[in-house]
Amino acid sequence: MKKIISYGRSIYEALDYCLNKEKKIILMGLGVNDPKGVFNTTTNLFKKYKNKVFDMPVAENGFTGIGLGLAIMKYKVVITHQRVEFSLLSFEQIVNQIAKWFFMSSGKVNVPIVIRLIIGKGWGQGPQHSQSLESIFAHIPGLKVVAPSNAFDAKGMMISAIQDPNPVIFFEHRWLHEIKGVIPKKIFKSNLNKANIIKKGNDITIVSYSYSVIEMIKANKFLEKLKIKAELIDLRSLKPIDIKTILKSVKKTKKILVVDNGMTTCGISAEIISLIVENLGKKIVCKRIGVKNSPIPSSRFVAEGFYPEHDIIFKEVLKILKIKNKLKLKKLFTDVPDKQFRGPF
Amino acid sequence: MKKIISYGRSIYEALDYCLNKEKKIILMGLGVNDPKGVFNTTTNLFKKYKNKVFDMPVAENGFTGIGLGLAIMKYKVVITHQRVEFSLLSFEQIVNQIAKWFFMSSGKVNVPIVIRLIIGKGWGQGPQHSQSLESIFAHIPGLKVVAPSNAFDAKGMMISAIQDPNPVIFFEHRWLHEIKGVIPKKIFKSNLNKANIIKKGNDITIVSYSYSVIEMIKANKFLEKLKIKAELIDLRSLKPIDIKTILKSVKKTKKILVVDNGMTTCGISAEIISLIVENLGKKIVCKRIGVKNSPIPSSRFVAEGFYPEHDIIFKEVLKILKIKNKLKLKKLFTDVPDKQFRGPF
Amino acid sequence: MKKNILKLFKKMLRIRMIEERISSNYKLQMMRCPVHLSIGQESIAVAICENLKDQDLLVTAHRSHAHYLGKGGNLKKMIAELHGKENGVAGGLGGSMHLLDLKKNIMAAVPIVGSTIAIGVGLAWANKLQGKKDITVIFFGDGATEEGIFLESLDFASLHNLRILFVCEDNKFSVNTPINQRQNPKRNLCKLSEGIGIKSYKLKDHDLMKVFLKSKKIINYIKNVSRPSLLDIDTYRYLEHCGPNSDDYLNYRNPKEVKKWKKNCQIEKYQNLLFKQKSTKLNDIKKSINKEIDNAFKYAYAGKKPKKIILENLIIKK
Amino acid sequence: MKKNILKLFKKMLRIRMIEERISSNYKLQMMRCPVHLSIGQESIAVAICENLKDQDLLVTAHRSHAHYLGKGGNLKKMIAELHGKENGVAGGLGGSMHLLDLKKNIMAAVPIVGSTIAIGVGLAWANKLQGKKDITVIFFGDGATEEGIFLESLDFASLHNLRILFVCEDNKFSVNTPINQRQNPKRNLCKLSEGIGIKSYKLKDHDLMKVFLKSKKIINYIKNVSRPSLLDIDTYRYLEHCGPNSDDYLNYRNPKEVKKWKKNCQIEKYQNLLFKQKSTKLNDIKKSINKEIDNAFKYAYAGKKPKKIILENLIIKK
Ligand SMILES: Cc1ncc(C[n+]2csc(CCOP(=O)(O)OP(=O)(O)O)c2C)c(N)n1
Ligand SMILES: Cc1ncc(C[n+]2csc(CCOP(=O)(O)OP(=O)(O)O)c2C)c(N)n1
Ligand SMILES: [Mg+2]
Ligand SMILES: [Mg+2]
Repeated sequence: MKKIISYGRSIYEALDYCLNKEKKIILMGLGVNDPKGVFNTTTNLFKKYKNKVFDMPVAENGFTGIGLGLAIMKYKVVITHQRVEFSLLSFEQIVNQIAKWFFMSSGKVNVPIVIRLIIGKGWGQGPQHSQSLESIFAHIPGLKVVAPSNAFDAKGMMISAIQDPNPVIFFEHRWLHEIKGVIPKKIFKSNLNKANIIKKGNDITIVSYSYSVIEMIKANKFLEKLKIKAELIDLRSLKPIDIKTILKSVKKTKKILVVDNGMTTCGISAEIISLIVENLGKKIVCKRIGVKNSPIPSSRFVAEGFYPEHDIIFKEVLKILKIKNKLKLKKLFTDVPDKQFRGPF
Repeated sequence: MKKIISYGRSIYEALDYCLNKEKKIILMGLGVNDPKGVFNTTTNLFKKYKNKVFDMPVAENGFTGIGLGLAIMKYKVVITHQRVEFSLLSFEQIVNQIAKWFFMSSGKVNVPIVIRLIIGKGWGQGPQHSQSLESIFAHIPGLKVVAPSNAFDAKGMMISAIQDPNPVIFFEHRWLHEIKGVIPKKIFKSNLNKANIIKKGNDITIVSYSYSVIEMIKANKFLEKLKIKAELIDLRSLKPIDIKTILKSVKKTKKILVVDNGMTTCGISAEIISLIVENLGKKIVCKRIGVKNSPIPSSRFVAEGFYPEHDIIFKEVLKILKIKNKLKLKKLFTDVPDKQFRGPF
Repeated sequence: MKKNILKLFKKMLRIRMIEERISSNYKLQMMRCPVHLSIGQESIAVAICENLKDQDLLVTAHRSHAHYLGKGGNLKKMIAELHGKENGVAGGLGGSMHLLDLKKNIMAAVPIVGSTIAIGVGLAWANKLQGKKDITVIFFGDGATEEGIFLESLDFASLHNLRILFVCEDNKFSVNTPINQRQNPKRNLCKLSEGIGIKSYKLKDHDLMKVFLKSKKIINYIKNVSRPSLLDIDTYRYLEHCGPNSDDYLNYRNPKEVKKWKKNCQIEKYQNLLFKQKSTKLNDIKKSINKEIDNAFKYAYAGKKPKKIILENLIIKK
Repeated sequence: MKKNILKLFKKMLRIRMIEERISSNYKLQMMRCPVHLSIGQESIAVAICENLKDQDLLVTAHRSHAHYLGKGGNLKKMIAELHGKENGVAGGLGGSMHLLDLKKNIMAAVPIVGSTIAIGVGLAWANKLQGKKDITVIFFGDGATEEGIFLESLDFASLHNLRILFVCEDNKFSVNTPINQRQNPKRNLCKLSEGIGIKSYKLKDHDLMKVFLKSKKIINYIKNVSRPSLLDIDTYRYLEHCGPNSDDYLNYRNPKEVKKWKKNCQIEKYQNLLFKQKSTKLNDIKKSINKEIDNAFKYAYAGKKPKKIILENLIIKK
């Protein structure tokens, strides 16, 4: 039995399920009790689960340490940030404490913490509300980092993340929340360390994750028109990276374009390319694109070109395959996730 | 005219020079007025330059924002952290504010800030005092990141960093402070974006930076015994990376080992390898090693193997060159920088 | 005195009308950036800025329009900024959340809660180091006082005897989260701040003239004694936290509370005080403000898109 | 009463002797990790921990030995930890800066200044959520009260009515930086904390029995009223900030101040009070403590090096 729900609703259902199932669990963060419920992912959960769901003071560093304290006391903890940028205030707790607690206590204390980081984009959010920053978390040992791109993965991975004994950084892209997908009616879990081959193909491997998967799929529609058969991989897990799946694919296609959802410098894409080269030696053509290595301007007139959108992906693939571009892609303003969107967040 | 001074003294002299030269300059940080003077890099400067050198409350995030305020008012600002870990408390200010200020103000306001981050190692400092973390800073556009490995570069690059109109993250490895080098008696400056070829060679390129350069040079002594001619490159600047110099070298040697001073996952080494592959295609054998992707244990008995020390570099090179190891390297405890060291920091 | 009141009223009215125009024009989908409107809270910005000199410095946060305009920030360039145009205050790169006008010493607005508090302290310290007597005003909300950087900043201001006026606009909400979910009722901001060694004052009413007179006194104290002070003022925003609309339908605020504050509307209060009904003078004032606003929007519309080449030059590369 | 004093004195003496042994053995270069000795400050840990039950929780910072020992932490395993051995409290992975003993509810020591304050609040919240009445004691220094997380943590403890005793050991220094370079003399920690809504008390003397009696009262209040409290106690460390030696030669502390505090040494004071000169009883006590310490070091020496395979299992991979 299947149903169609949005990514945001998937998160909601996963939280609802875990809040109900676990005796010791806390969902916390700015706005979790807000009627808007963190883009409808937590709406009214605090009414249903008294003493399990708490709005927070504007004190990210403090409440992250407090979350760690709960986890030490065997609580499962889910922390929510409406933008990844706000979590930087708690970076000390995440990097020095949470990521290392299990190790530092020589395995005596697990800290089951999920930190939800929402990536912003569009509608003029500008330099401080539209960064991705996945790779700085992936750099830190002790953290698992995931970034599902669809409703199915969102639900399964959120449940797995909460049930995981160790900290998981859970990236959600704001532009995914409204996108619908088919998921089983029954409860299910998903691996936190497996990439997903979206589409098989022999000509080139394209790897991406989070919202950029949507752009990759869009780009592929145009590639198909040119009879190009790309193998599309949704990374899903950024740490650990499921390098086996990627290696298998590139052994076949011999070419890869990594579409980074964040910036490329020391990014997830750099890690993937390095892993390929180290494992397969000199056999594969590798290329990466990602968010421009720059702060993002607010003005919609110029922000657009800063992201690896489908037209850019399309062009890059043609370049790698040395095919002359015959299609002209027409793009509308790309500062909104969909036509219904009226701002501001 | 030349003289021999330590790396730490070089930093001192650079600070002394700039404090004297600039009318509007502030040196600030925990312990800058301490008689121990941040490992003897600031000793008594506050007496010499009243109203230019200030010790700080234990409030890293606050005083970093305050430093930004000074910079907006056209002060040159040097901020000091005795361990890179402490600066994570100010990561929001560094990433969201300082790195983006010039861009956000559409070029109206430059923020000339140098942030000195000291990397710890050894003597059981354990998980929270011995991280490197260079790559998370290098990931952020708007920051320049440098990590000199010797007294000459330390002085020249510190002066250039302070005179630079934009923010520079300046990594100093604690184990470099006592190491002496030859520098000109006259004031000089150094580029912030140029790698340095320490030694020419044709067999393999080895790239490293910061303290790992010392280990690379040690390893090379053993390689020389085997008649292996490695080209040794000291990266010096981690952002931007002087990829030209590296490309030129690997075009010749066709093989590279990148010795990361930090962890490899999404690390500086991943960036270098990706740049090589993107630029030179399938021609080069690439390998990276670095700090183990794990928290660092305090116990000296096990901490040792966590760093890319000379024996490990040596073995890796032989592996790449497919040469059987004939030399046995004998190592003593490696939790001290030198025989004189008696702990604790 | 009455002339003075009129002057302040006009400024307040102007800000209200500008914000209302932003609100009504927002649906045109041309100001495509988040806006945090100050409607309801204008009296504070106007009253305090009236006591400032041009040289005095100002920083603020996401809800910055009233502060920017109160301190004399350029209207045209602000509207252009909201439209993402090259002729905006930040070349369109910042949008509403990153206003600045260096000519008026409006040094920064930044939407990360609390961050400008420290930056403002740094500005004030720079002034002190140079022997300048100008003061720095730092605006922030009740939510921002929960951030650790608030403590760190006040501590430093106190330690170095900086000429700073900290202004907390306590509208009882952080986004839609009421203060009682964030702070214990026993918390007392002024006492807290006094514990840091900073003279602090509470106003339970954002009455235009009360704020004006109180802040005048405090600013004199700051200048004379060369010490920071804090002023904590109760106030209320009328519209949604972010965006152009009302959000009363969400029911996160007690309708009685909303009503109470709207009854205490400073525009209405001083309008009634200053003008008879159907005052032609008032109409003239409004007309002239409307014309100014029209012009500002025209200026914004006429602005060019930012050039990519300029952007390239703003990326620090070397 | 006298029996009680004797008991407390013994504990204090034991900690002092353990720390002195660490200090004198440090030169053997076998305890290769940073140590922040509590010598001079032991009375506080002993007096407060005496009022705690085993179930009560404790967290502390870098200067943790006295707290760890005061709460009953395992001595052998602590010494082994300092030697980096597998039989240490954290398998040798943490060293002196990361002590814990879960059997005694010593939940964590962490050397990032201020970080455990929030973590401790989280522990206390977990207890409250489960309806447990145990209290949590959080030890920190004067420097830590300058970190923003201090405000954020106290605010939360106050908001949620948590049973927490915050203990500030005010030794007037952060590393070698005196308090007057970090805080305005007008700053008043108790007032600040009261502003957050937390009952707060100052003791200008770390007298063993004064701290004991005061903290007893406060802990009763915390339990009865279910609210946090803060106790701020002046104290002094004798040796260098980090390491086994004296650092008086650096001259960062006023020799008069040092002398004043050493004259107020709690060990000497209560030794004089309890024993005649050349007391055999005192000698017996010392002997037995020395034996315990000898054994602890033997235990540490006999410990194995941590196994690499164990380390591998501690790295979160999946
Ligand atoms: C560090 C950080 N956390 C969270 C947010 C999200 N946020 C934007 S505005 C705001 C409200 C802050 O409340 P307050 O300071 O009282 O200002 P007000 O909106 O009421 O004027 C919040 C939480 C943010 N921008 N920055
Ligand atoms: C966040 C952070 N900043 C700086 C340091 C360096 N440091 C180690 S101990 C210490 C002193 C803190 O002083 P206080 O809290 O008074 O404790 P005391 O050493 O006096 O017991 C400092 C600054 C640190 N460990 N963590
Ligand atoms: Mg508010
Ligand atoms: Mg202290």
